Amino acid sequence: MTSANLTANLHLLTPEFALAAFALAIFAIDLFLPNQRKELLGWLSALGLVVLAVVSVLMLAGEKESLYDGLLAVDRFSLFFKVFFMGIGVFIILSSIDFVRQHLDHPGEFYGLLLFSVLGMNLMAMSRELLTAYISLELLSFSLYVMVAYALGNAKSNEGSLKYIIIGALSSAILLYGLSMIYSTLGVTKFDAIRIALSDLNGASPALWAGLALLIAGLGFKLAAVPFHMWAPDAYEGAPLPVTAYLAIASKAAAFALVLRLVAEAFVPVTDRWDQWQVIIVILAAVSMVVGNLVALAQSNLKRLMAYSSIGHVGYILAGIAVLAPDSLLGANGVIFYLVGYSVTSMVVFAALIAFFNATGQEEIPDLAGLADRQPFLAMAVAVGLFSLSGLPIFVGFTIKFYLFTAVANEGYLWLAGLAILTSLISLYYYLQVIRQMYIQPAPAAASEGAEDSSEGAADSPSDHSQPNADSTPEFDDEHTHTPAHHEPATDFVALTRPSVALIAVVFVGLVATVALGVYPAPLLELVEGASAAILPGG
Amino acid sequence: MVPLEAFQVLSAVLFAIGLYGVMARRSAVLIVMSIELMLNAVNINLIAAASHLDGMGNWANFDGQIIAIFIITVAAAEVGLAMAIILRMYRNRATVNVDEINLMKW
Amino acid sequence: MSNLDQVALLLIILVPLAGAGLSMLLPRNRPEDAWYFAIFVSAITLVLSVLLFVRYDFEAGGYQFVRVYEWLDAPLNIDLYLAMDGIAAPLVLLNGIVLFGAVLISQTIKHRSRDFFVLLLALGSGVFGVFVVQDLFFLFFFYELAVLPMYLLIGVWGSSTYFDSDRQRLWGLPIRFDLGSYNRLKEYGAMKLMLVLVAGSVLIWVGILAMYVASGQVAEATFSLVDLGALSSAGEFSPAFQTWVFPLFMIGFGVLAGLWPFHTWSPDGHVAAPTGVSMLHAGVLMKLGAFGIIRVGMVLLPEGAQDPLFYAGDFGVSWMAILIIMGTVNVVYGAISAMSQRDLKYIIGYSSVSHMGYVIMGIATLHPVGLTGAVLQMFSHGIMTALMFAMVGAIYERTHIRDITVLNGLMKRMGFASFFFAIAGLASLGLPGLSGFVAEFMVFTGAFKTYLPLAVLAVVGAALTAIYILRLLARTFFGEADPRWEHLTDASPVEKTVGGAFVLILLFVGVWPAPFTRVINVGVESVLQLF
Amino acid sequence: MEWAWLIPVLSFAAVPVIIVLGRFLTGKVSHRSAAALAIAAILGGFIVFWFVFAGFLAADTDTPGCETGVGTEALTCNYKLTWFEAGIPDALTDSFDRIHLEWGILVDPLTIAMLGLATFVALMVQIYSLGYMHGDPRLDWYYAFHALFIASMLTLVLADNFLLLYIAWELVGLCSYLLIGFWHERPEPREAAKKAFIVTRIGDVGLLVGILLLWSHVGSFSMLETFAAIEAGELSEGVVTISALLLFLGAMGKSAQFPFHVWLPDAMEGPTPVSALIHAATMVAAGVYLVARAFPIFSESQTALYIVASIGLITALGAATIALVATDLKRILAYSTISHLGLMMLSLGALGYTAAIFHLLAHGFAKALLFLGAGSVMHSTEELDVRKMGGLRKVMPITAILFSIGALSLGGIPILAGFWSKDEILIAVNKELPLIFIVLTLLTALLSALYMARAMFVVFYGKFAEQFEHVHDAPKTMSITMGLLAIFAIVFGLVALDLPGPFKGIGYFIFYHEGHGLEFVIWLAALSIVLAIAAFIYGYMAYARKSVNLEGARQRFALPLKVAEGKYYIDELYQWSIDRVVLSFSRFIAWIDRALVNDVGINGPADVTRLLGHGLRRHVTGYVYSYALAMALGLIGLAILWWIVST
Repeated sequence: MTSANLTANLHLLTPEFALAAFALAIFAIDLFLPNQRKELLGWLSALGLVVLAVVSVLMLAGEKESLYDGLLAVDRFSLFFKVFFMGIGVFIILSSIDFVRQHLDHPGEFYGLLLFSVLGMNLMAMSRELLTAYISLELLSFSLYVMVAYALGNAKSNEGSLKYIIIGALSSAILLYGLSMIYSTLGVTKFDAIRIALSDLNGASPALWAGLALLIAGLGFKLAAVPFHMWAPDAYEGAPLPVTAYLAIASKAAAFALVLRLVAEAFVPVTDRWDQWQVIIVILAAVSMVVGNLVALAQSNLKRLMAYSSIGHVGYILAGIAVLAPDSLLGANGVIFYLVGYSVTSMVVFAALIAFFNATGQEEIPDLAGLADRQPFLAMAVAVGLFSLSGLPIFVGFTIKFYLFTAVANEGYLWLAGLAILTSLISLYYYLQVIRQMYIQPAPAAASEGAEDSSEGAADSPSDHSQPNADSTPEFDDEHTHTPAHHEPATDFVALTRPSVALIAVVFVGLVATVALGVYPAPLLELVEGASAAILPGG
Repeated sequence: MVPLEAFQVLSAVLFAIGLYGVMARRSAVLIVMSIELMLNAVNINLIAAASHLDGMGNWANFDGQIIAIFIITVAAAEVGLAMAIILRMYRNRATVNVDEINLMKW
Repeated sequence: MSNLDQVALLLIILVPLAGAGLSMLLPRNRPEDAWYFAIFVSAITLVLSVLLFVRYDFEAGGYQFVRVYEWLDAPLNIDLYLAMDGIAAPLVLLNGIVLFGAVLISQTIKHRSRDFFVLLLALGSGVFGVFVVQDLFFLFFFYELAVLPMYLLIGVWGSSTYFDSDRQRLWGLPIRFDLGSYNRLKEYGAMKLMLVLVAGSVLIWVGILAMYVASGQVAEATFSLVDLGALSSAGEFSPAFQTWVFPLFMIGFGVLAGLWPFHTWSPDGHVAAPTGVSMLHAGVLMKLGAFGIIRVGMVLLPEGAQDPLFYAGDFGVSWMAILIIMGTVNVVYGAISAMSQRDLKYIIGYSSVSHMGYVIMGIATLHPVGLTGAVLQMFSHGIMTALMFAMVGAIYERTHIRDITVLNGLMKRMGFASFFFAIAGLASLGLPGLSGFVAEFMVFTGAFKTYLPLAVLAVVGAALTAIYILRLLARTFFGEADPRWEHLTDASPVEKTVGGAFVLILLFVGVWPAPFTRVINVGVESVLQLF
Repeated sequence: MEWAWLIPVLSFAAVPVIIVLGRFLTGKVSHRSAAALAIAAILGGFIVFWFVFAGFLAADTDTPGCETGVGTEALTCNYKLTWFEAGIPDALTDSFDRIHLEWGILVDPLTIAMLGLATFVALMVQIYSLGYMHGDPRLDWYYAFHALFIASMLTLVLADNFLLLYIAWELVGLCSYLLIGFWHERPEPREAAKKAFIVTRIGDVGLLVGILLLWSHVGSFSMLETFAAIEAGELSEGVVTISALLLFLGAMGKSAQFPFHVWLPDAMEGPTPVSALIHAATMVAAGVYLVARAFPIFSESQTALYIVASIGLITALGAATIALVATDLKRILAYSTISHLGLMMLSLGALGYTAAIFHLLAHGFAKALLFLGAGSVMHSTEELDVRKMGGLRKVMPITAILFSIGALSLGGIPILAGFWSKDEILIAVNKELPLIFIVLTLLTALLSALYMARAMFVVFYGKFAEQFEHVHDAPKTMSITMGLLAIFAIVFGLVALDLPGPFKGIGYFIFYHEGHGLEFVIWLAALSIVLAIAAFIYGYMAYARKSVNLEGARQRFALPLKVAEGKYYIDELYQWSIDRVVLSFSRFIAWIDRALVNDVGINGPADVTRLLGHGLRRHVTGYVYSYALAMALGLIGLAILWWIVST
């Protein structure tokens, strides 16, 4: 190992440095803004992320460098994910502005933490060494722990965060223990060095198996793969909705970016000698899709439903990870494409749910009853999103599933693809239950609406209480005073307030992307192919 | 010189004790402490490995020590964060007993 | 005109899809606008489908109007490969007709009518797509697209059915079994329909992946039906492989074709659906399943279809033999079930199950005449059942009753509706001179040459059809004018138009089927060359 | 002769015109135009028939399209037109891979005879209906159905291939359904129509199966080709027998042979002219026609002939006994029809081809006359129960005379048509079948004369029933048509004689194998004459003069009488089996479908999945330490798995 110039090409990290500085700047600006102007921080953060994304593309397009003697990689893979994460960041910020104003304190830190977590994700996509990976992962996780707990007075939020951090810390211990075992048997922690060590290895020792098992378990937590998934429903349910969205979309994608690079650079090239990792991941994938989708059947809380459903989706993506192959880009393409498609679709669903929550303060499935009459656009968005998640055309959900499952089948795991398709069928059932509430069930009459609001307020902590009504329009309040009391109100429902422009924009862009990527994914797939070619030798 | 296996066994035992603590303790604070124990097990493992890597007990590879230092730092931050959240829990619910912290389940 | 030929197939998919998209821009509060616009769009597709059918050159045969649009290049190699053959041509025409009819009949949809037509048009687009694509990916894409809108269409605009307790003697013995009071909620019907159909498509999907993987082992992996077909005829797929993949397609598509015992979604779904949707669904959508068995299963896996799995005596039992047995069960079982139904729509629903049995039988005969009959039966049954649902819808709209023990003497008040229904009923019991006879007769012919005992059973099934159809006609339409129906009005002009047009089509096909058979023949011939 | 297709097509063409006109015209105008169109169409057909007849008599084997028939020396002319094809057009492998369907007509003596009968009776009935159906609100539909009915019947007799025959056959069934149930406001006609359609449909299953069976061995639907193949011995004897019996099944349905006869008496619920048409010339004749048409098939199988004869005899005898005790005038006639159809079948089974067709024609004219007479009575008195009638000749003399002619003719009184044809049947039966057959046939003939005498004397003679004081005789349209039919009923029998000219007598015109002249067996003829006259005399004594007391006989034969009055309880048996067996079975299947196939087979997996989900969700306990435990277990599991995989 020759000593390298550790500061060479440092300029390639400009976006990361800038992002860190920008996050700090947000903290600073927060101090100077009056309370009613805190919204500006959100817009500013979003704008900053957009600028940084553009800068990254302009600066880094075509680069393929290793920094810090191979700790970080600047290549098409990391660039792709960088832009992707910043994009998610922008959308999450835009959809949380209203929510934060209505429901959360300390907006400045919220946006700042969010920016830091984006930084963590970017680094995860770049890192090519276990410790670096761990530290970027913790940067993301710490931000998330706080964000999950952000609804200060809300017991659920608090509880979710507590469980999240305890299990998170435990899993870091496990991950690190695995790292130490690998280090003690192979003596290296860089991905490509692990690859070389593995290919030279004659018979792996139990310590190495244990180390790799621990490593995968530690990452499994981050992915929320069964059996390391149990924190997910609680954290999702407890977290404020935008944070739930963020957990479901971004943190998962980042973890997968990390796993992708790890598996592709360290394990895949030695598959012909050493393919046990495939079996492990296949098992995790199979169990995840089955358990996630089955348990989701029994849920009544929207966030929890999405949590379990995301566990199911993790199973699908893990199946894609398992079939990464040295000579074919199909698997890697499938995984990345799936991540993008899944994120876009989830973004639509979550943004619409945030808008719904902003207007009503409700998040149980039956609360959605009659949404198609009360706010048709949101209902349509949720329906499209859920159809897409269940893998029906013309939405992106179908295309990504088809692509990914083809990749899985193509590597000889037809049964796994079959299982994935079957569990997609199960998922259709619970997604349809939600759609049924929105489109088929009649909207609640005005009277019961009010009753539900107050009962929920009583159960919740004071900070959440009566928040939704504070923002409601006059006619919304009017409905509370006179109470028509029959049970099949075809026309007699309470129309919801129109969501804010930012939310509508997010939903609309998401919808367009959902359909466009479902119908014509070729341009995106070209980019995806570039990204996967950067991490796979065969590409 | 002490063989590497000895350190590894020590580390494994320590890790197992920590893991047991996480599962057996009911106080959130003690659980966090148990996790710290596990992290220390990792550190022992790392440093021992670093010192044995060339087979002679020489300080040939510094990575292990560096990693350990990082872990200590991160663990400190983690504990701080965890304590803050536990504190918040105490304020909200007046308990840190994880048996009582199950509003959300199934 | 030749320019139109170039893009006609693309247009016929895109026009309804674009129509669906544009409909969303219409104002919500003016239901008529959505209807007019949907009429406009479906009229275009009707014209296109007629044009395609007429311009299909049956002397040249093969695939025509071929256009290939690149969609994804390597490694998946998916193209939007459009082409129409003699089997697809009448079905495209059928969909054009029924879609137009369904849109017209849906005049009465006022609640969220815009959404309704968006979904209906999307459904139509999916059906057209399945018929004219030559790529497994897109075939599946459009197949799912055709299924997707059904949930909402039934769930939102459908109706639930409630059954009173109905204690019956069994075999005339002093044992009574209580059918109990039970409900068939529209939510249930919609959910079951959706889940069962998608469960079928699970099998199809697995089959498609298996084909892809298998093709990758001998050549460049592909989803193209054309390339896969070439590989198949070159004998690149081993018989063992074909034997296990064929049932995936057979059952998977069979579910949508109402194959027994996976048929129960069909009566419940049809009953719950609003009129226009029942028409499209029973009329066209069920044909997708049968079409899929031919286009995918038989073309790609001929050996899997006909190689014996095991021997019963001297008779080698192949998947096709199993299929024809199931089809025969469909025919007889559907007819017998229909006999004891009281709900008008359930009778038609079970009769659809029974009639799809003829289609399945015709396919499974692997006989040129039988297969031609099957395709013609798809067309004939599509028109006939759509007409029946349209008229039942008209009756239900006015009476809000579908129980044939309650309805009576409707002929007096609703002459036109009754007349149209009666004609459709007669077509369904295989009366010569109407389309049903020609098709069923050809199926019988094919079956007689191949599976004689089953063919006899199928003929008996046709006689059973007469029993329940006549019972229905006698109870519901004939008889004294009842004062309860004094207020009823006869079919509206729109309903008369649809009914009259459909009756004329039934008559035309019944009297002069040559324009259809000569087109179907060439398609069937090329399929059967593989066997 | 090629223009014979015009005969049905004229009437077919009238149907849509009548229906469409009926939508645009109203009231009387539409009725008149409908009647005019239908009558004009059938009149046109009748005229064309004479041209065809003349053309046929003039034709020989040199005439285009004509040649000597299969299995017979009779001239057979065939003209056809492609309808459609299916299957592989070039038929590379063998001809079973395709079907080639044709609109074709076959003109031979049998066809000519049937054409004549059908067009004439239909014409008479339609004119008669002008009076009988006067004022019915749906007269336009009535005439449309009528036209369709007769058109289908004419197509049936003209068809040159089995498929076309089947098509027409089914259309005849449909029209009978529509016409029997024409007064659908009342439940009885509705039920009767349904019964007629379904019962005949059951027979049709046999017919269709038979046709397809023949096709699957011959490769063609053409009758001539099929007959040629059978004559050439290409089909095994078993196949010939089975297909003959299957065809006969269809014939049994249409011709109301036991046990499919039940629909026919009920069919009396239709308008009386319809009954006349169905029973005399069209529907029921179709079965006999079919057997005659397919005679080359039947004649190849002794078994089939034997069964045909037996069924015919059973039907004839059974129906005759019921007719003797029936009380409804139309039902007496209905059972008489069944009985005579049985005789025709018997005759065919006894190789009495000529006799059967001759009897078909003779019976057709007489029975049409009788039905129209009964219709006239009913039209005037609105009463059908013979027990309430008596001496009606006083108020309706024309009807009485005409009805009597019909009854005497059918009863087999010499010189009248029925005598000649019945005589031929007796000769055939005597020649071909065992002794028991001829004995029972003679018994049937006796009964036949007896019930005709009963009907005639009870209604028109004897003590006048006072309540019919103000009843008038039939209107002109009705009496003229009846008169014309009566002429035929009287003189038609004379065609049995050897005549000069191109038409040498029926034996040289309609025959199987070869023509023959009048046959006459003195003892048989004498016996039948004696029986017939004795029956009528006895009838006069018992029913008109009441000089014979029937009470004693009634009491002595109480049980057989009851059974006969109960129509041998066959209807009840059917009713029971439909209610208790078929419908129960159907309900059972429906229940299976719901409870087993759906609720268990389809809902079951869904419920299991849902339950699984509800059970599985418990594993997320909400306690953070159990999450840690799960992680630890998962970890150990992974390690073990890894170890297993790598060793």
